[in-house]
Amino acid sequence: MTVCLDRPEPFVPRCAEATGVVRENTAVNGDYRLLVLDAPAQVLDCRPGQFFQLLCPVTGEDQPFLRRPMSIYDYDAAAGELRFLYKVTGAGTRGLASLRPGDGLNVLGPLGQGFSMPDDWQNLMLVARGVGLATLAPLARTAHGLGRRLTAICSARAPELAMSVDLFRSYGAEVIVVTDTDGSSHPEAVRSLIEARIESGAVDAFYTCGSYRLARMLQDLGAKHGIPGEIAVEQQMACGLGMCQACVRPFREGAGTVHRRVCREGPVFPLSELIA
Amino acid sequence: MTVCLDRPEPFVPRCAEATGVVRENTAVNGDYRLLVLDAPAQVLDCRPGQFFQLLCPVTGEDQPFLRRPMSIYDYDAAAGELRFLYKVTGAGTRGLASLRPGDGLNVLGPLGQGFSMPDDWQNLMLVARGVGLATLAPLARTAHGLGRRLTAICSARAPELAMSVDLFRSYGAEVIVVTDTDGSSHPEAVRSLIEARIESGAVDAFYTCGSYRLARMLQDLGAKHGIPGEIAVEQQMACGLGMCQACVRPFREGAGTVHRRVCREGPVFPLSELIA
Amino acid sequence: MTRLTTRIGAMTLANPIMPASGTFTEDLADVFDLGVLGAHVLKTFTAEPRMGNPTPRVCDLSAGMMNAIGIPSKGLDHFLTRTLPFWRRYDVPLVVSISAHSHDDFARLAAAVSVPGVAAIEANISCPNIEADGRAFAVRADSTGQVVAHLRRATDLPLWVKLSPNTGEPVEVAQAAEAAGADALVMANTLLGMAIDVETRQPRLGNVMGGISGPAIKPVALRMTYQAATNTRLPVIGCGGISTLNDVLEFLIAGATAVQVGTATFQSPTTMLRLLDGLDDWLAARGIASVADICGTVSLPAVSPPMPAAMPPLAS
Amino acid sequence: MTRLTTRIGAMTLANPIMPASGTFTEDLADVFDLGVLGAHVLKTFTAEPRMGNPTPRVCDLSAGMMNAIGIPSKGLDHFLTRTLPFWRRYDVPLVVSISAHSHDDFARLAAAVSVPGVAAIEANISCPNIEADGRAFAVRADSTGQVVAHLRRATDLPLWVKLSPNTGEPVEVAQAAEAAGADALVMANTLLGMAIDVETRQPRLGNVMGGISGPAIKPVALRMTYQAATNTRLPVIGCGGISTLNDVLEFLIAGATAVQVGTATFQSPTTMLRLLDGLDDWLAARGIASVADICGTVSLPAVSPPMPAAMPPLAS
Ligand SMILES: Cc1cc2nc3c(=O)[nH]c(=O)nc-3n(C[C@H](O)[C@H](O)[C@H](O)COP(=O)(O)OP(=O)(O)OC[C@H]3O[C@@H](n4cnc5c(N)ncnc54)[C@H](O)[C@@H]3O)c2cc1C
Ligand SMILES: Cc1cc2nc3c(=O)[nH]c(=O)nc-3n(C[C@H](O)[C@H](O)[C@H](O)COP(=O)(O)OP(=O)(O)OC[C@H]3O[C@@H](n4cnc5c(N)ncnc54)[C@H](O)[C@@H]3O)c2cc1C
Ligand SMILES: Cc1cc2nc3c(=O)[nH]c(=O)nc-3n(C[C@H](O)[C@H](O)[C@H](O)COP(=O)(O)O)c2cc1C
Ligand SMILES: Cc1cc2nc3c(=O)[nH]c(=O)nc-3n(C[C@H](O)[C@H](O)[C@H](O)COP(=O)(O)O)c2cc1C
Ligand code: FES
Ligand code: FES
Repeated sequence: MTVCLDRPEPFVPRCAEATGVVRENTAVNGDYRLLVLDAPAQVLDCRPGQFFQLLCPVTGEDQPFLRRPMSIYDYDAAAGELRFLYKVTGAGTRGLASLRPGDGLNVLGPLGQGFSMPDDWQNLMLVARGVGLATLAPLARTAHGLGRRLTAICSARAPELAMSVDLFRSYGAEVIVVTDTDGSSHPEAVRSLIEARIESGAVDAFYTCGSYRLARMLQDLGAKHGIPGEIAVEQQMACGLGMCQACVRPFREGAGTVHRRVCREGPVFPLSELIA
Repeated sequence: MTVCLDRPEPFVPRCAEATGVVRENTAVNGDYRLLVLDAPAQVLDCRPGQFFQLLCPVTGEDQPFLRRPMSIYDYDAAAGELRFLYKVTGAGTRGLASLRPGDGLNVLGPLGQGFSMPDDWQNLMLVARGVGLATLAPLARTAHGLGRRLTAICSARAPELAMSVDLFRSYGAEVIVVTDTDGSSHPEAVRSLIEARIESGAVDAFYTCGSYRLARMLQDLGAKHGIPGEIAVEQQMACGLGMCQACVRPFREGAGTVHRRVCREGPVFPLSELIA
Repeated sequence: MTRLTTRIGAMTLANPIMPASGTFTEDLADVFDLGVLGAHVLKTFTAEPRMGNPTPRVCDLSAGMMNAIGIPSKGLDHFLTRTLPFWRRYDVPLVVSISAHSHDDFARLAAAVSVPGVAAIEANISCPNIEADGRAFAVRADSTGQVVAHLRRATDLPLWVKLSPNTGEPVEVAQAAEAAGADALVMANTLLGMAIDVETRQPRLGNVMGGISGPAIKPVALRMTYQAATNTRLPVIGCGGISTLNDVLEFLIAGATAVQVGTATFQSPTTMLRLLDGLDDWLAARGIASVADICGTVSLPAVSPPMPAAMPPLAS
Repeated sequence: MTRLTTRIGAMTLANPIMPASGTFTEDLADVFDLGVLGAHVLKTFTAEPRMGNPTPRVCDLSAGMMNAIGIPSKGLDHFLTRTLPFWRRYDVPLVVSISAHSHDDFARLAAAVSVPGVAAIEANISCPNIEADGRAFAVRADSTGQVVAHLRRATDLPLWVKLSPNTGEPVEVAQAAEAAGADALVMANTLLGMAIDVETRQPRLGNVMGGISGPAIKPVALRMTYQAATNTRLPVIGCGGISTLNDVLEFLIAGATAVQVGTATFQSPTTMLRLLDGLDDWLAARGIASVADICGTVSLPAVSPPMPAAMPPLAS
């Protein structure tokens, strides 16, 4: 898979480094925060599933050096707005959490390959866990715009941590919340849920993000029922542009195994090719 | 000169690391800024001529690593206040300039040996240039409190850059401003000024800071007329406490030459011993 | 000829700013027109395909990063049939970085890439990840001399030799490369380091150890640049932690005739553009006609404050 | 015996936190009671008085500093008659750092300081400033073995050998020190660097080159600590860029049984106090009975994500 060796001339940049201005940066629930930026048009030609590399601010405590990859939670070229949903886990996200309205944030993007949506994928099953919900949110919006039917399974540790349920509903999705607290999030439980829908003919494709256990279950279901799907994956990154080879993961290709760069060939890949 | 090998027990700290809170940080004139801190009592037992090591803030542009030495411009234990007068020249002072009221600043001090003022030094001649005025300001206050007679020669590039003239006057000093613009700041010109006063018997001691050319001239006058004096000197520092030997300068001692640490044996030294 | 034109031996570059091997691919064309660069230096490759190291392959450090990518390579065929044709579209000297585990393999690969379209070969004899415990040819003068001699016999192209900071004898190594026929020295590759995740108690890199790059290693690379420039007659290309115009100037003043930019491109992919503009403006503002006028102009200090002549006991 | 007690060979220390040579004097008693430290490690001194290097002797770097102090020394007499009596007042093991230019001088000085009140000798065979171009005994295994053998014959005190990061063969050097009779290794001294003031075009240090210390070198020192701990049976004392509790833990997990703190004390003179408290709290919170229980517990990763077994050409 050689993405870019043949590039059209003359030169047209496909992504850009720009300064966004923080409009809002608020806690969504215990674990997650929402960052809303005013962003220039040059970085707003996005596709669902793409991501940005954020130059997280240096604070007294933390000096994140590399950029941090962050899925696009929402983008709106008309409003000049870009949104990220993030979980505060380390130096980079602690830095992000320190941003206040009016502060600048250097963003690089949009990066990577987003989700595809062929015409014959009409009934879509979205399965997301944790911050994976952020990645699938813009996909749901696009699908809704294209008139697709959506079912969204949102998996979380506890009901109060299931995010974006209302957002998915606003895109016409049937939303099913499964949680660790009542055991409904176990892959086998989710499998039963989905198999019921497959039997009623309501699943043309899977989209998933956020749990490799769920992904393996979906691979299995997909193989059994001939249902295609896509997954957005994560990997430690340095450049985000395809130059450093930090972010490779192994994938099945034909009879063999190949490394692909999550930042360049991904972060979205055919579900069936994932090795996880 | 072994300052500290014999230390009284039990342990009493002689300086401390503390957080000051910025009360004011404003431009005094084109070159200089005044920083006023609320500071805790443990760092306010100061002597004129001592200094602090400031942990200058890291900004987007600058990451000063080592602390920066800064003379005490004023201290007031009763008011819980500490003042510095600084010139924005590099990474550290640019960082200082970015401080806003309410920000914290980590200070370490008071450090070093201040000026002495024997009883028989009644008529004092202060000669300062540039930021050296900052160093001599608290000395003038103390001298005034002790009822000494003060003459202050303030040397600057141009009249509008001569700082603290009013401050020195408020301590009862006769202030003479000499400048490069009218040539009056040339060491030979200043020498004539001072010699006139020596002849009228009005100089028991010199205090100087900020110009080695002026200092050499004062050494010369001192030797000729048997007038003692002290000088506050500068040197690149790392620890500020006497541990690293970064800040040594050569001094005359008897027939020989010795290295002394500016941070520990200084920054104030007998004028006659300076090699500059 | 502009102010920015610089020479590396017999080669003339439009400017002294180029990417460092392993931090640059055609993908950067997503961000700016790669035609503006002084040279294109490609990722090191080996004759045989290789997978590279296990992940995680990178981690953050104070003022830098660490990598143990491990030189994944698609091999010689892919290079000749796919990579090389792509780069021909640019009117920029193409510098091909190669590596191998033996003198003969190294020489064979050098010969195989000595084809039209390749302007120079950069021999990566310093990568700390390939050999056990970070050892590489570039650690010792003798092993450096041997491999460079083999490479020299195998190609007529300008031969740049990229050295390692993981050596106790940088001057001897540089001189050995010169004696064996190198045309230029690249100073330098990454510095071997390690980091541990305290929570998991695992090394932060899948390969346990890795190469440090970024501002943290700049003083080391600058020191080696100075050592090579003053102890050999070869042109030196500075590399290590360069991210600002001031950094570029430091390396030029220390004796480099060009510089490579690696990690800084990860922090800001337009870094090299900014350095180009900045350098041009800086020279113009000072009326300096050519980059060459500042190369190697470091002025050694007179012993600045008067130092006592004898050695009496010091005051404490 | 507390949680913090640690052993370095036959020596028992109340805790694993001690200052690094050259960054610590009695002057620190201005700030806190030096009696709380695990050991007192003094500035390197030489038998004969020395002036040290011209100023400037220090400069700022990204995430660190550089020094070329040059080992000013008041000589052996001053040490025995003035310095030593001062330190006797503390009930803390005193570690005396010595340096010299030849095997015999080194051995003579080791014998001369083997007196009551001295708990161990730290041989600074790695200082990059004394020898020309930064070369020192510690650069090579053979020269390390020779000097350590001489020192070993000269003293019965515990002999700590402080190694240099400026070598391409750290494992061989460590093993040579072990074979020649060292009791512990200190990993490591400063890394040789250079910086230039672009405006004046002068080196930022009077000595042109100097030793880098601080967070920038932490991954190098950690790597060397790990290399020494896994390739010798000697206790290892970690040193280089340690400023936070996390740093201390990284070195302990990598295999150190104690650590030295240098540059961090310049940024905050109470750093060692904070590290002591922090380490004690950390162990207590996890119910860990002794520092020894975390030393050398680094867990090497299983190849984390499944890696393809063969080596097919990579996808691009
Ligand atoms: C394509 C992509 C999209 C992502 N989208 C989101 C998102 O929308 N919201 C969100 O909260 N997180 C997202 N992540 C993960 C996010 O990049 C990391 O959680 C975040 O960087 C944590 O960094 P930190 O600096 O706070 O933690 P640290 O522990 O300081 O991170 C240290 C290093 O590990 C890397 N890292 C840590 N966790 C991950 C991870 N899961 N995946 C990849 N690298 C990681 C960081 O980039 C950094 O280099 C995404 C990751 C990728 C690859
Ligand atoms: C005892 C003492 C008292 C001082 N008092 C004052 C004061 O009251 N007001 C003021 O403006 N400046 C004072 N200085 C000088 C002040 O420390 C430096 O001007 C200031 O550190 C410049 O630092 P920078 O980070 O802005 O510049 P940079 O160029 O970034 O400084 C780089 C390094 O050089 C050192 N340095 C630069 N200039 C000097 C200098 N003249 N003397 C010693 N080290 C220097 C800095 O400490 C730093 O380590 C004093 C210096 C000393 C030694
Ligand atoms: C991710 C990464 C991969 C690298 N790969 C190579 C390589 O393949 N060959 C090589 O000679 N150097 C490689 N290097 C080293 C760089 O070319 C450069 O020498 C080093 O990073 C120092 O420069 P910098 O601080 O500007 O990055 C790599 C560096 C990084 C960060
Ligand atoms: C100013 C200064 C002086 C030093 N002097 C010595 C010395 O005399 N002997 C020695 O073995 N190491 C000396 N060192 C090195 C330190 O002991 C230590 O090995 C090094 O600084 C790394 O640790 P750090 O990053 O915690 O400072 C000195 C370091 C500094 C910064
Ligand atoms: S992060 Fe550099 S190639 Fe993907
Ligand atoms: S600054 Fe360290 S001894 Fe003076």
